[in-house]
Amino acid sequence: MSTFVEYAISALLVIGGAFTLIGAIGLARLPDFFTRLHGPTKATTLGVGAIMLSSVVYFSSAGHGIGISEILITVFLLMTAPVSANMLAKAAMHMGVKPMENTRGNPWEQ
Amino acid sequence: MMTIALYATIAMVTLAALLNVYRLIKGPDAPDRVLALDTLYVNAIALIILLSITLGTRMYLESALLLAVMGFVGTVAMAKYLKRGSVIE
Amino acid sequence: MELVYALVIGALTASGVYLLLRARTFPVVMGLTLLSYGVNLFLFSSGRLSTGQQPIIGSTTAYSDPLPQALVLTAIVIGFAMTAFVVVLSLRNLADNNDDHVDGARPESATRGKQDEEVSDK
Amino acid sequence: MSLPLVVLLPFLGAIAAPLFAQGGRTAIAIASSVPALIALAALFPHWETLSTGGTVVQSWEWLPAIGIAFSFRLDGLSLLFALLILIIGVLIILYARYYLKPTENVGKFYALLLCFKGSMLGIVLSGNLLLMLIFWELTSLTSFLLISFWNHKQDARRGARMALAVTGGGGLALLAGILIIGRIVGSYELDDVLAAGDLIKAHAMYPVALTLVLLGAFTKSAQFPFHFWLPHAMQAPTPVSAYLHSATMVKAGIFLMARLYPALAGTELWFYMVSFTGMATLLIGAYVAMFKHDLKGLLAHSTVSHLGLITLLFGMGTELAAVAAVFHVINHATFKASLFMAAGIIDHETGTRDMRRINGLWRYMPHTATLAMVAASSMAGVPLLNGFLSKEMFFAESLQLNLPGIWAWIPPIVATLAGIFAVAYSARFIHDVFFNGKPVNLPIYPPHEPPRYMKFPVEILVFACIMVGMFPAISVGPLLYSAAHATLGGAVPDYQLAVIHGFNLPLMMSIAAFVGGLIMYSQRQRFFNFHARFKEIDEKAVFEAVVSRFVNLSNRFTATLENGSLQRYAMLLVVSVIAVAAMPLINLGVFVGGNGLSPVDWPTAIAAGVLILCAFGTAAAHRERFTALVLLSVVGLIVALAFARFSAPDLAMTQLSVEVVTVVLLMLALYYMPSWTPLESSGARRFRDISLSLAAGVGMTLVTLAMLTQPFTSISDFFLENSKPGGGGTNVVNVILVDFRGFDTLGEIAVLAIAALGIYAMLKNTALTPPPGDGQGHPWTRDAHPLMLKQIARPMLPLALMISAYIFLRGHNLPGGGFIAGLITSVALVLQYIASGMVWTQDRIGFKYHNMIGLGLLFATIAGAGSLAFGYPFLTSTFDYISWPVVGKFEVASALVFDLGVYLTVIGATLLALVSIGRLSPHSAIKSPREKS
Amino acid sequence: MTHWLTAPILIPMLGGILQTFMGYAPISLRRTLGIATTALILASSLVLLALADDGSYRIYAFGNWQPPFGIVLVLDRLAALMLVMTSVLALCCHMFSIGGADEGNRQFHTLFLFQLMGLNIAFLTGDLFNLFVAFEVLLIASYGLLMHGGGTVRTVPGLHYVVLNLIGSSIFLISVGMIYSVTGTLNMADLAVKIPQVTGDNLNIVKAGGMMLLVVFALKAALLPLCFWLPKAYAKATAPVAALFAVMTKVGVYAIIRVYLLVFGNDAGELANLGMDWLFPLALATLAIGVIGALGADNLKSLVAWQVIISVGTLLAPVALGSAASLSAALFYLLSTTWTVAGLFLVAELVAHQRGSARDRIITAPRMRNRKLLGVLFMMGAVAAAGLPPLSGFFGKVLILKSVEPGPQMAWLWSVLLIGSFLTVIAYSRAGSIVFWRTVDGHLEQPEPVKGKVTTAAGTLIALTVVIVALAGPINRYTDATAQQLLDTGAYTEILQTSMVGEDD
Amino acid sequence: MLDRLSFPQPWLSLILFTTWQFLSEGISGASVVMGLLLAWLIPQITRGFWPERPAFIKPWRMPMYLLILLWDIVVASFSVARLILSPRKPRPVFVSYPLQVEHPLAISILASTISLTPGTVSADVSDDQKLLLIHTLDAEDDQSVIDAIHNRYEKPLLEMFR
Ligand code: NA
Ligand code: NA
Repeated sequence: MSTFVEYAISALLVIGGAFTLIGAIGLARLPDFFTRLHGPTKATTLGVGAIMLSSVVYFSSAGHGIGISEILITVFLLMTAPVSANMLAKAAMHMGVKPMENTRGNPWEQ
Repeated sequence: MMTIALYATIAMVTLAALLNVYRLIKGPDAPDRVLALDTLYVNAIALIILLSITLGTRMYLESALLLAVMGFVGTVAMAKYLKRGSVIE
Repeated sequence: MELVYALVIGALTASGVYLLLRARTFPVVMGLTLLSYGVNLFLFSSGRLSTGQQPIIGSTTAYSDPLPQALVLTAIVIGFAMTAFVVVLSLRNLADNNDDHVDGARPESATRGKQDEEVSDK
Repeated sequence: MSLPLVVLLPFLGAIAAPLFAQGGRTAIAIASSVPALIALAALFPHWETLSTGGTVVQSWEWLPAIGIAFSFRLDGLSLLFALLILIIGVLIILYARYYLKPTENVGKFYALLLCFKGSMLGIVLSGNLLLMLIFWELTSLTSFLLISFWNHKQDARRGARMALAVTGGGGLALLAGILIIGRIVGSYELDDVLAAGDLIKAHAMYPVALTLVLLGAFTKSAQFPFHFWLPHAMQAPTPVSAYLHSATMVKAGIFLMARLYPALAGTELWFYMVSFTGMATLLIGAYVAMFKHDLKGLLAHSTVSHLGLITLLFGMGTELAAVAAVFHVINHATFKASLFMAAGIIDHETGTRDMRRINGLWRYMPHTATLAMVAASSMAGVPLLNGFLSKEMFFAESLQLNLPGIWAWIPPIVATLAGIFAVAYSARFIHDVFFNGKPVNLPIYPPHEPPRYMKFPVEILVFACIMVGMFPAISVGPLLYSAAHATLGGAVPDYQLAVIHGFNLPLMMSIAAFVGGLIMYSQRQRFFNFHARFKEIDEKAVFEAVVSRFVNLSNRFTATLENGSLQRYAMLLVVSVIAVAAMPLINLGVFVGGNGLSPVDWPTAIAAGVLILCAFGTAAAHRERFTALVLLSVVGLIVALAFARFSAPDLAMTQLSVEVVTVVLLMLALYYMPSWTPLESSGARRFRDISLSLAAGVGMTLVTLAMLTQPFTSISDFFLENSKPGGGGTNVVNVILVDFRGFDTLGEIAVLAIAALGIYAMLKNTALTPPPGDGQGHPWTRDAHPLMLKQIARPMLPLALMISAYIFLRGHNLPGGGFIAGLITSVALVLQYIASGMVWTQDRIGFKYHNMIGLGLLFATIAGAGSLAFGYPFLTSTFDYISWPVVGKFEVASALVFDLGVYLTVIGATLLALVSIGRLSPHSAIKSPREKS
Repeated sequence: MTHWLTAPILIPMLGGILQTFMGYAPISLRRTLGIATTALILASSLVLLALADDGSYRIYAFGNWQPPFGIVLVLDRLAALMLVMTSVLALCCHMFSIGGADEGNRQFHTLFLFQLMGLNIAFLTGDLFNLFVAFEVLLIASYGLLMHGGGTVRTVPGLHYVVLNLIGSSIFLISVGMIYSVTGTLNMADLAVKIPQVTGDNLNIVKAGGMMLLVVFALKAALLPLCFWLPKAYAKATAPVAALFAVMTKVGVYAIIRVYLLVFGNDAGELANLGMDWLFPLALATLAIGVIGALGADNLKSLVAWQVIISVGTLLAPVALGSAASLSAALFYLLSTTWTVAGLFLVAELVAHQRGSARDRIITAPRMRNRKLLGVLFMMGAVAAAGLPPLSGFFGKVLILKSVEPGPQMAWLWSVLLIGSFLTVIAYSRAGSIVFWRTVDGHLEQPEPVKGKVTTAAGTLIALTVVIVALAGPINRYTDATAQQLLDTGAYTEILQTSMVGEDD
Repeated sequence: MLDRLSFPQPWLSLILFTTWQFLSEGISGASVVMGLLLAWLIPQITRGFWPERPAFIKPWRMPMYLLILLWDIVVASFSVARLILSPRKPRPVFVSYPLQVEHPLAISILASTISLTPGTVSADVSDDQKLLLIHTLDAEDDQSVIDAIHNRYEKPLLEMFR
């Protein structure tokens, strides 16, 4: 494994880890449900995507061939995260979860 | 180098998972919990990938694929339950 | 590691048993599920714990004990079938007795909401 | 062959008799008499042997393991009883011909009577104690049915049950006694037992055996304190009372004492137990008989008294007393049977048995009156009648008892006292019924003589009373001798059968009894007044009260234990497990075994911590159901991760897929359930449950820890070595599932299939009303099938199918396989249901889940059965690498077909279960208003 | 390796599969095929009985894998006896069910046949984990059957039954894990070889596992204090199901006999006769509780359900004693009591059918139809159940009484058994006299008269009690031989040396 | 009948076939055969689930769209990360976005795109599919959000789906 590959993998890993963590921090500290929804849909998805990429690089460089699984997972996450978010937002609006005070506009009646 | 990065990443993802658990337990509303669970699934995918890299084996990647599928279906089902009651009707 | 693992099984058993002893079907079902998690982990570990020794020939140098894994796989599927059945039975119970108490409708449940009332052991 | 024939004939008759019921009462009576007549003829040839003290034994092996044999034995004693049973039996049949009304179920009556007769003959002719016991209990059962012949009468039913309880129960004691005797002797054959008297009496178990046997005898023969059933058995039709309760069944206990006399008698224990019981019975029966206004009641208590007399005689233990006892058996049978029949005639003709109403019958039925008076005189002990003879012998023997000091006076005094009562109640029977003024308010008036042949049996018996009374030596001498010989097991003492033995002390006692009895009767009103001061105990009511008290107690006891509380039952189960596992676990020397602990990594520890937190959280939050469910999901997720962490990729995948299906299932159910559990358990209850749970948890922790740290070898090396060469796959877990232990898997998919079919069936007609909104009162949204979800669900189906195919095909060599593939497909289909609804999806799925389940099971079975054709056992797998042009080399394994069966079953079962629940939803058939077609 | 061993498993399996496809076929076809399948099972069981009677062990190694590695079926006398007992019972129950009890659920015959499959696997398997699977198969089918017939009365008892058995299954798995974690094997013969060699702390682990397994079997067998779920569950089940359930507790008894005589038997070293000192008093207490329950029963089915518990106590007491004589006696009694109790369940159902709203409750009601026939059947069943002569129950009890050696155990067993019989007689005579004789004036809406096949089924089971008496000699010789075979564990472990197909001997 | 044997979803079949070749670790005869089989079989099985043919007019524009999207996701993540980590309180807003695309698939793609890109999550689609409710994490005014989405994403989609 070349040093460059190793650097690339390391970078991807750390970036992935960082984004995953940031997504989680968002989930933990943002003030209301609707704002919290943003962290996982974006940061976490990207973070895991980066880790996937590092895995693809790692295993292909280790001679295991290009892993389709990781790519499938990433595509899958990108496809599903908005739907999950949409469904959860609908659920929250239905349940009358209050947005934070300074939110402009209103959630719809469900 | 890579080992350090790997361990750092594992630490970050684990921490992320802990934060998710915090949200999951704290709530306050059901959608928060489901969201946290969904995120936890995604974190778990990351952990499985990291485990695979650590072990140098691809034997666990399909588990990660399944995590993605199952996490999604679970979240959708829960969300639907919350707003509609009947998941399958 | 073994201690951590053992504590996990203990916790699963304890919480499972506690829920089994509840008076409503839903907690009981959850208790059964928790208990079966504990049981599956226990049965699994009867072949001892190992890391990265998946019993796939050629994928590694040493292999963990595959037999408990096969047993647990069977146990998981059977457990699922049983859980499904008991869940549906709970629904039948609810439908027949208009109550989700494990002992069916009880006269006391008319006064539901009265807290700290011993319902099932009279 | 003749002896078993004698026993068998009545039973055959019982089968045949009802066939003659069509022909009227006469026909059936004749038919019913035939077996007895044949039996008498069959017994006759043996007389020569018996008259010289010989025995006839006819025996066939039956169950040597139990020690029971078809062994029949005829000696003087059994002959005597057999004759009583057969002759009186025939007379009873004749009598019953007139007694029963044509409208009654005559066929049943005669059948039962014959069954009883057969059982009775069985008792007396058995040469094996266990065989005898069988007949013994059969008499209890048949008498139960006979007493309750008029089962529409409450008294009859109760009397019958009481009789059954007492005599049947006594039979069980007798069984125990016999088993002990058998164990001591090593055989149940009478010959062996009778020969082993000394052995038995010297054995440590003798007191127990004796007590148990006597319990059997006393209950059957209505000895105090078990006498109470007999008077109440008088609810039976009179022929039954006459037969069972005077001549035969109650004599079975007496017979038993006589039969086992050589084996058991002659000890102090025997003396005290038997004679005192007899004495008490003699006195109590005689006393109570005096005060009965019911004709049959008087006779019944008199019977009790006479049975006591006979028992007392046996208890005395002298040889002469035994002879007297046997003699009195004959005499009592004759006069008491005739008295019962006379009472039956009176009842029949007047419509009542109440002596306060029946008076002066002499005028209406002099013939019957004469017969009854002779028989009653015999009962009273009037000279020249047979009752006198045996009573004299009894008085004589009562004087011979070697009791110390003043105690020696007690037997003669009791005997005389009982004699006084006997004379008094006999006098009452004669005077109060046939004289004493005019009848009072008789239901049937005026009474007249019964049909001619109804009296015939009475005449025969009364004739016998007189003949024996006047010419004892000629009439009954040989029979008595042979019976006494058999009873005593050899030497018969010198005794004289004379009408009168001269003026001696026994005669004085007789005279005293006679005078005293007449005085007592003349002063009867005083005695009645005296007796009336005591509250009469209605034994039947007491018995019923005791039984119903028992029933109520049992009822309450069981209601307390079996209180219908699952919590209770589950608690008992948990406690049982903790209790049995605690001992070995406490004994664990070290908690950490030889292998020690391996190091912990932080992510695992944290995951474990989260799991523990969420597990406890689920328990703590269980009342808030959805929250608990989310926490439960976290637990499931971490369990899956744990499987991956500890080298089990197949398990991780299975767990993940099952987990999500389970959660969907739970939410499907939760829809209809309250979303919140009320707080129902008291603090104490929760404390108890928490303690139990913690005990269980700590126990499991200790076991796991000990287990994980012990060194270990298993059979698994075989699997690792043979997986590839023998099973054709590198995924050992999969090869175990489809090959090494494929049979487990077959069972497991059967479980899945049955569960789904059961669920389907269970929900078929279930109606559930879901709540209109969620727990906080929000009505459900109308948006059943959100647009985005629907749009993403569709492309996911082909994608998931491909992943399933991938997971399925690689399963034999890499993590995966039929289960996981099946679950992925199922989940993809579930997503369609969630996104687009039942109707939409169902329309597009072109198969029935039932058939899919069947097909899956069939595939698996056929794949397993394929090897049978090649002579290999079921489930023997085969695989080969086939090389095709262009395509190249690839593996074909029969196990893959098996796995395909698994795959199909999993899909069919999972979806059938989920869809069955989904179908309950009121919306399932209705399209949401937001739905675009 | 004869393929006959798989017949009692594969026949119901294929029959059950066939039935799943036939959900919408005419009921007459389903019935015919169902009965035919059950009859075939009986036929194959009889073949196995004939095979087993030579006293040898026959094994069938699935997949041609040498034990202890693969799963084996083991046929011995005990297994054959259980198979025949069950299939005779099943045929009668199945006959009864086609009188109409199978309607209202298209899956009845499927569930019924799968239940038989589970039972037969349990009797034949020589593998501890496969025994678990067999239990699950028969349990899940029994859950389905228990709930069969709709109505609300059986839901709660059914729920209790299911939940308790699910807990039981968990305990079973824990026990298997504990035993495997020490011995590294699942084959019972192999366990019998390895358990005596266990030492140290492993001994305690196996001991705890073994005791927990005993609790599981005790739960299935309905031993005190784990018996209270049974009466209501059985009393509320549809008659043919309840009758078939007569064998369910016997599976627990069978498992105790099989596992505890073989694996923890006399030769098990430190673990010899594990748990048997607990079993004896508990069995007697169970008997006592059963009698009390029977006395307090307020309907015939409850009465019979408590009789099931009485039988369990009566059976397990001699099993706990473990001598050849007591085992033989227990097996003889097992045969008798199973059929009798099942017959009584069916009779109770027939009675209930004839008595309008009074059903089978022990209360006064207008005179029923078919009183004579039903009364005779009930009485015979009661006599057999109470252990009175001349029916088979008596011989079973005498054998049990005789088998115990003098001493305190004998005193206890005799007292409890005999006093129990006495009270049972009272219970039955009371119930029978009220139900059959104590009538009030009144009009019953006349139900359809009892059908021939239904009566035949019930009558056959009751009549079997006479057949047992007639064949008592041969049966007793068989049970004696079975007991001898059971105690000779060395012979059982030789199955590990069986050669596979294609191997040289 | 012939229709029964055809490839009802050629695009789907192509995707499936290609994916299969990746999944099977190297192209071989066996993987091609199997891939063809699946590419035929799966669309056959699932044909009922695609009631209407997707109304793609210009599918070749899709890759470009996806590339833009991928880039935006990366950017989005950074901006969201900054927001999450900054102590400043966000200024969230619910925006009702007037939809011009009509095809349900197009709406879904747009909604997904919005969710994956900077600071916006599609919360709901109105019953009549004319409005999209967007929750914006931090925005000055509604109109800028609407314009940005319309120009960057909806326009290309409008061209693809018509
Ligand atoms: Na009078
Ligand atoms: Na966005």
